[in-house]
Amino acid sequence: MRYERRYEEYEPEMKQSVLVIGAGIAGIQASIDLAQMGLQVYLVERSPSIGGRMAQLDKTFPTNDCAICILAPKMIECANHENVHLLTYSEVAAIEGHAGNFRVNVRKKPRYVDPDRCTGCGECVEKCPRRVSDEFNLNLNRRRAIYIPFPQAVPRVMTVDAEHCLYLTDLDKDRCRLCEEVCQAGAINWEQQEEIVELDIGAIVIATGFDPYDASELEEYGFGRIQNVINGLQYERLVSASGPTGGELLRPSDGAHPHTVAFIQCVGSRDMNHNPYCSSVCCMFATKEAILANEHDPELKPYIFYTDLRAGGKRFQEYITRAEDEYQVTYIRGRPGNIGENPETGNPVVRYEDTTARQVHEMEVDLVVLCQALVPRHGQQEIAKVLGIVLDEYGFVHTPERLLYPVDTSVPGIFACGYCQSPQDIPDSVTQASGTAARVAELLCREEMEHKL
Amino acid sequence: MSEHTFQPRIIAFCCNWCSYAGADLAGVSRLQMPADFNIIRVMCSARVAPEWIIKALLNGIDGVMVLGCHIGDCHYISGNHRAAKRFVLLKEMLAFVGVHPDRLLVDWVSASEGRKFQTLVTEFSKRVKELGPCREWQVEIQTPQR
Amino acid sequence: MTEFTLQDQIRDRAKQLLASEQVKCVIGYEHGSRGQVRPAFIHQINDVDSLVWNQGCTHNLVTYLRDIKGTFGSDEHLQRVAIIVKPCDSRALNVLLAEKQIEREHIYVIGVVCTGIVEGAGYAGQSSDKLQTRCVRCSDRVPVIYDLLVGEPTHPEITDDYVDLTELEAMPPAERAAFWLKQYERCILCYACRQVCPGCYCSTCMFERDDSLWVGIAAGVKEKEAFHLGRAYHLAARCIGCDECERVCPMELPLSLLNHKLAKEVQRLFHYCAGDEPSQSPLATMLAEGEEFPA
Amino acid sequence: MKYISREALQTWLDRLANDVTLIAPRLVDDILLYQSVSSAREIVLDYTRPKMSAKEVVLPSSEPILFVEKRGQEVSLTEPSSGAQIIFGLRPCDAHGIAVLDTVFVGQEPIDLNYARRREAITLIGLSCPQMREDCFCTSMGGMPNDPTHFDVLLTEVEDGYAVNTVTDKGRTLVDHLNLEEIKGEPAEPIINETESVLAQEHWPDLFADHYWDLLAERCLECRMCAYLCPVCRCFDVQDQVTQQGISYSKYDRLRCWDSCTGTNYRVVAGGHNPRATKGQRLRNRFFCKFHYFPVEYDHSGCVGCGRCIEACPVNIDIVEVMRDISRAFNASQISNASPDAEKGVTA
Amino acid sequence: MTPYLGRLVGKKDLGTDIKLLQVELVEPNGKARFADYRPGQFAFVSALGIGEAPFGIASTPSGNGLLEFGIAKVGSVTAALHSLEVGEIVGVRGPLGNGFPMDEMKDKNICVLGGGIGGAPLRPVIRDILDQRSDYGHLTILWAARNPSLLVFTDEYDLWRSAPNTELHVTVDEGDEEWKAAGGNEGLITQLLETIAPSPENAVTITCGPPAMLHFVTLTLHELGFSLDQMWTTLEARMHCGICKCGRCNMGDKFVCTDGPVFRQDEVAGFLETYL
Amino acid sequence: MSEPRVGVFVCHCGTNIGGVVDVPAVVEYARALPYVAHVEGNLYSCSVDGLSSLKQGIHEHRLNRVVVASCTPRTHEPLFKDACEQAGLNRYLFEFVNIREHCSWVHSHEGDVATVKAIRLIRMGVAKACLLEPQDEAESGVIPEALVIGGGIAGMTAALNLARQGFHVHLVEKEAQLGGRLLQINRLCPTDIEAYDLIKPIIQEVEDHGRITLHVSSMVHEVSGYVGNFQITVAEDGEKQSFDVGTIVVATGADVLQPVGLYGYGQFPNVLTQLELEDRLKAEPPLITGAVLINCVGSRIPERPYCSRVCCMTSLKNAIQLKKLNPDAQVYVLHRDLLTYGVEFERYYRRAMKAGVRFLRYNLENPPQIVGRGRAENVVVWDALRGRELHLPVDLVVLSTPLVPASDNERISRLLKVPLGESGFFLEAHIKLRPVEFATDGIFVCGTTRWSADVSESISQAYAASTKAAIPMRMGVVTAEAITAYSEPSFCTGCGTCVVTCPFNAI
Repeated sequence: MRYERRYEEYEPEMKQSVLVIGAGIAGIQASIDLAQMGLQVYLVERSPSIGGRMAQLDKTFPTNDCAICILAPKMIECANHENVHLLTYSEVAAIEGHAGNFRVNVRKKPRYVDPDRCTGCGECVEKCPRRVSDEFNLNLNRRRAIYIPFPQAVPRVMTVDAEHCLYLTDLDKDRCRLCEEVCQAGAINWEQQEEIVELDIGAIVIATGFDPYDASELEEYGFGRIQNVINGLQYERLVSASGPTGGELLRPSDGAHPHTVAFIQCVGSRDMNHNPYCSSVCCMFATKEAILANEHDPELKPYIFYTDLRAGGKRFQEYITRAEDEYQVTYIRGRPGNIGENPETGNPVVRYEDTTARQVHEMEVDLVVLCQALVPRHGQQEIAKVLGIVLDEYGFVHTPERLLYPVDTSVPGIFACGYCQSPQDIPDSVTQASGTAARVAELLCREEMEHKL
Repeated sequence: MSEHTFQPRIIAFCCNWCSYAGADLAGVSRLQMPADFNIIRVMCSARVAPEWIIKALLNGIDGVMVLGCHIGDCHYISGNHRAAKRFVLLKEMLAFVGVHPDRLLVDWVSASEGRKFQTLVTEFSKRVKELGPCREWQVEIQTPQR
Repeated sequence: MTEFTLQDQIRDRAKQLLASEQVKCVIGYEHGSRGQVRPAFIHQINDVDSLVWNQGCTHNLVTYLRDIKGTFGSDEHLQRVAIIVKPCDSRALNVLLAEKQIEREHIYVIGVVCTGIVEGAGYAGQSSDKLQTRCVRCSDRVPVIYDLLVGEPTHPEITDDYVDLTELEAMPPAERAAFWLKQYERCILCYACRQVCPGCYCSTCMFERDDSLWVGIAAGVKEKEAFHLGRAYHLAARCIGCDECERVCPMELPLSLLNHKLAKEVQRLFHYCAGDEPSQSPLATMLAEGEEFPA
Repeated sequence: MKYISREALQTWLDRLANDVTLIAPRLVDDILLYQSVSSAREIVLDYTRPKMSAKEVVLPSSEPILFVEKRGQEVSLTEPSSGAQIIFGLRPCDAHGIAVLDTVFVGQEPIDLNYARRREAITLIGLSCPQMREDCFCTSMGGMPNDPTHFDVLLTEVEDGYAVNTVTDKGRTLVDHLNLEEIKGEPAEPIINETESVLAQEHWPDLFADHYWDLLAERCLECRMCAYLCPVCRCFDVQDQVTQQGISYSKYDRLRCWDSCTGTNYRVVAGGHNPRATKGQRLRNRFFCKFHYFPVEYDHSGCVGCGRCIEACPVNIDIVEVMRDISRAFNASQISNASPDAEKGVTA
Repeated sequence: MTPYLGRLVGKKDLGTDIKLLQVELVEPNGKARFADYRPGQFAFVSALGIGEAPFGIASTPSGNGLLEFGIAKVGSVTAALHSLEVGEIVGVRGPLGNGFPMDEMKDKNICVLGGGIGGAPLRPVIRDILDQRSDYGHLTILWAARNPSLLVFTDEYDLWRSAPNTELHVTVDEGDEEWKAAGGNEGLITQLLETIAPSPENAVTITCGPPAMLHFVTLTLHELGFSLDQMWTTLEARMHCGICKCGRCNMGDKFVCTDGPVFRQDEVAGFLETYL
Repeated sequence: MSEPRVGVFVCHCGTNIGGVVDVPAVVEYARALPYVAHVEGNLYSCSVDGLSSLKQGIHEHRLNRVVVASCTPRTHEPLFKDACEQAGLNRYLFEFVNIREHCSWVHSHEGDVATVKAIRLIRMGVAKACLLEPQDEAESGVIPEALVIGGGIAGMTAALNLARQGFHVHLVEKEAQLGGRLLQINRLCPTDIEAYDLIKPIIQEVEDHGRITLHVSSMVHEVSGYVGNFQITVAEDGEKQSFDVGTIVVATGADVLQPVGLYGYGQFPNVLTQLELEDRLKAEPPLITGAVLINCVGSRIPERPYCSRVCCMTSLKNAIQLKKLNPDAQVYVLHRDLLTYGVEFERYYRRAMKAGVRFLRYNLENPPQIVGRGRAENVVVWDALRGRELHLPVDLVVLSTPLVPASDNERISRLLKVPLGESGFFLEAHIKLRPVEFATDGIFVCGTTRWSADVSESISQAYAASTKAAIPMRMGVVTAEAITAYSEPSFCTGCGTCVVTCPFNAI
């Protein structure tokens, strides 16, 4: 309604193309839907591969579906769709214009690998002498300076990490170039330069997702100080079959199998000192992670420290019941005051008040998983500035008429979906992503259909 | 064939959606395993007809693996349910006619379980090796007639 | 005495049905040559008195419905067939109903309470007083489906102990394999077991397709075994245990052993007994909510 | 006539088993079959009739008739060879059956070389039946329980041994060096059943369109075992089977295997048309073949009266009963041509 | 039962899914055996490794020395034969069957009725007659098919038409645009037959086609006054030996392979309707 | 199909395959396989060079089947299939053999063994390729009209969006009035605007929209057909009307549990449900001094285990409303876990606390008691934090009850042949990634009929469903994958097992 009027002010010729920023599950879903609607989609992703956070997850609640198994086909479908143009390892540099007619500059960072030649065979990776910590695995292990972020990455093209490459950083300018030597496809190209791609765009969808809140901000929990205190995403990688331990649950200090694991909720969320909002997904992912812990070792006892148990989604409460009944998950209401470390064993010691029993306890466990708050992606401010959209006080994309237009940002023609606009889980993100496609179609396609009919 | 040189012939039916991807992951992860199995990709574990297994085991194949998605994950919603039921019964029947039930393995491998795939193949191969040849006939290689 | 009355009831109803043109044919039993009983197809009232019922009525007449499938008239004037079924045969009707091979309204079912069929029935000079194995362990003396029930229902307390299987089950696998191979070697691939089976109604048996992918023309023991195992499996959770396949086998293969074994396992795994209800086989359905992967 | 003692017979059979493929009645899982034996001990002498006829020996249920080898574009064809075989303990009806098959395969030009080759190497040593089984009717088909006609050698049980009737030269070469004694008394005459009357073959065409066949066929299961057990039924199917195939080298076998006219698809032509579409037409062919077509074509009945099909038919289709029905009906001229679905061709 | 080897030397389309295969025998034995064969005789052709099937010989010994077969693709063997390439080896077994009694037909008026692929075994009859044109009376050829693409030997029409004392009539059950535009006959062969109405006087007919066609042609001829002993037909049946051994091809007491495939109608009339 | 002429292309994949498998030996072996007409090895079959030599091979050797032995079909199959198609070969005549993931990589220390295995795999691939047949992907048209069942906020949103996109929409509502549940609601959190103000213009637009055909007081009576071409019959007061649509959106909403027998409901006149309270708030706002709002009434209990997501917020919203009417009133919210997820709701929660609403946690073992004579006078509740029992004087008790599946769900489920989940709500195709789709193509779901959702979430879902519904209509055709099963008439016995077995109702 509101747009009905407003759009008519713009020129009638609507560009039949959409820029999607961020290729996580929301961006991918939005791209697929838009592409299937017949629009040209430019999917910009900052990292070398599409997939986003979901690719890092082991399983998904409440069905324990393997995350990559259900995501990978979507990634391939998205990448293979003739209307989708992937711009990975790229960032939005500048935007001008208005709904129906934006002009967008996308900066393509050099990979130093010719994507048409690279077959993704990975021989260069084996030869690369430079090891750097692996952000895909939350720095739990090390990758090489030429790499693909994860086995199912799309596109399956190597990227030279310019910050660490011995050759590019001049650390070993004379000798290295081993990747170039072994590459029989001749795909390594040191001459590659940053490139600006100019696009004419009708509408923009932003789906940049989240980052984990830096739990070391909460000094009392010892993250970064106590080895066996890790965050939720690290835990996902630890239990994942394709993670650094091959799916074996081993704690960082000594590689031992933990027998008790404490999951702590609301770490930095619902906390006026950090993030006052609720991250929406932690209750459930902690439950899932606790279940996985027990699945890995039926003797393992998981504990979940929570404030309010928020299981409002379909089949969520049942999932929690199953966790308690079948996977020995113990839920303790209370927010631990602090976490210490047993210097001999390296075990974290959780101090908490059991609010239902009104007693202070100490619990020594083998591993603590902090279910940290989730915050908008770093760089969100910059993107907002480029796009001219308003963010709320926490940095989420503001949706001014949230009730009726849940995916419309403050700028007409720019839409937002997924975690970047409000905390939500995968189904909600996917729903919003598809929803943005409907809104985009309303903007860009109506004329065309009217002619057709 | 003497005990020492016996190389079992194993067929592994892998469903397109999960277990084939799991086998791929095993490959990507360079997980080593015995080579005496051949993978046949099928769309679903339920696509594997019991007759195929019977025919295979009677025609010189020493072990058959049927790998599908975990229950609940089936791309076709309920295909693996049927496979689960079907093959447990087939095993009983084969056992009854003297084909050791261990020669048929039905299990679920998700796309992230490369290591599980490796373990299954390795152990199955070992087990079939222990069991020896399934049927002693001379194996003919037949090309299907068109 | 009982038999006499049962036979009379059958004849009476057959007459009524034919007289009222409710059915065009009554499939029952008659005396054949050499003291045998054999299937009879009664089209005319005059012939009704040749119908018999006795302990030699071993044939499962449900098989014949396969031949007349598709010959029924349109719904305006239903051309029906009456069929005489024993309790075991009646279960085959349920299987065929579930698999849409027949429609209930096309078949008038005369169910007979059965006290068991004697061994050697169906063959000349072989009749004995001993009941057939299937009858000894039969607890369903009343047909599960009928329009007319002939005889007094009895429900003897018998549980199938599968005693015929124990010996084989106890054998070491190699010996068991040898046992079966020896049996299959003898098979002449006449396919009588298939032809007599009410559950084997495929218009083209997959084992006899022209592409010879399943059973080649070279009748080796492999082919024979593949056929028999395949057939047995096709009948898993469908075989109602009439044992006709074994009766008709000219080479006396113990075919019903395999069927019986499968029935036992289906019972154990799925708590299902073929033919009890006109229901889908558990092999065609999903696991129920909470049902574990059977093992 | 000569005579062989039981002991001498055992020794002789042991030697035959050693020298050639000796096929004789033996028990396989309690079922009596003509199968190859390795010693005389395995042979059952006291029996009435094996389950299967000896047809399998002269016309195996499935046999290669041609081997094809292809190297590049060079093709070579080889015919199979066949070794010497002796069938011992053959009953006269089975020998009669082989004789009928001989008429079909080698008695009429062009001869079937494959059959001829195999048959050439087979010697038949018979054993008379002391009496006919209830379902036997060989006498109605021109045979006798002690008919030596179709054998090379026929043995007939006498006290302490067997009377040896050497019929052919082939038999003579086999028996000659045995040093047999002259027989003391003549063997007893066998006990025979009443002879059935068989409707003369020329009357059969009148019954071709009769409804009788459809009624008879109602209970037929089309199981085909009657044909497979029959010593005379010889219909076969031929197919090629690939045993090895490549661009440079391929091997194929051409196989033939038994078939039966009672099977549904027996007559289906490549286009899918089935000229013998009903069960009644197929079953009718079986009886017409035996009692009309065979006599017309080969001067022989297509039935030798062994009774196997009577014994085995699971639904009591009794060939003797059929013969009686047919004769009775013909003689009483009661068989009507009223059947509407069996209309005759253009002459009608 | 062992075929002679032959090389496929020619392959051309006769119609939709109908091909003419030309085979040159490579072995002297085979050549000798096929030195003289009669119209109406048939032979088994093997696609090695797939199987063999019987086909009426569509050539005459007087021709180019090649054996020719008109083969419609209906099953696995015919499909395999269709897919063979020139130069490949096939097996040929024959000549088999009785063939048409050409001598008996001398001086008579002859009406040849062919339907679709059924025209193939009739071609040698026509050729033989045309070769010795003066030995025979008037020749009427009725050529038919379900549709124009199934008419065989269309390239020989001119030859037939131009022969003395010979007429050719063609019809199809259903014509396509082109056919209609050219004014081609439409309708069943029986209708054509009724129109042409050949006289039964001193005449014989030769028919080959599918069972239904045979049946109705026979009825129509009967109505035109032909008696059964004036009608000749060549029949098709499933057979595997061609030498009266396999027992499959009987029609009553006759065997199609050795007593036939050519029959005078009165010999088989009782069995004809369904080929029993 | 003519005799197979198979081309085999064996990839070295650099040294990935070539370093382990003896590719030249494999190539030699493949030459001897039946029907193989051409074999070559490529350094990278998937590279531009490799693909062009594949296409060239097809032309030069008249290949009618192609086998590529390289890596996994999961990523590269489309690439090679496209190449085949570009060379004029039907894409279904292509067969992939995986000799990298399934061979060289997993047997990398045993080159000989891996070579033998590669040979085996290729032999299998060639044998299969010979049996391949060209396939056509069947297409059928899509009627550019949609059916939306349900005229609540979700249904109206979907209908409007589709109409604005240019599609014709049939909107079926069983009541006489559009608006659904929102008609009963007073205000909406978090902005506290009046619900009617929100929906009034929407109803207006729906009623006025030229591309929306309204069927009020109507029920969908019959549905047949499949995606792109559904035949619909709608009954209005017994009068039937039929039309065809391409896609269907189900937005039939949910019911609210009536808490009969719980907490004195039905016994005391001053024990109300939230809906009843909203009604009062709209008509004659009650002036109260003490109110207790109890959450999780009838939910998260064994017989109804789920949390209904929206009731906590309703409770908070109405507590604030009551507090607004009388800032001195004692307003308590008794809850078990407060579901104020996300940014806005958590903020709203803090606002309620600021407004003076008191929150007290109770547990299921020790639920609040309502005492009084004739009317509820006191609520007795155990305060775990203080460790004592509280007696709260009340003149109003409000019960927050969950949404329950609409009574119509089963009928619609049968009508559309789409499944219901165990709790009675509709079951989506995939709970994570296909939340608004059914497994049956062309039918979609949104709003509370799928699961409890607030207004904003329902609208999101409605937009999502309308996207999904628009896609086939926009494409104009639906293409069935050629791997679709078909029945071979000559073998089919009509037993119907396939019909029962197919979870997609495709047969």
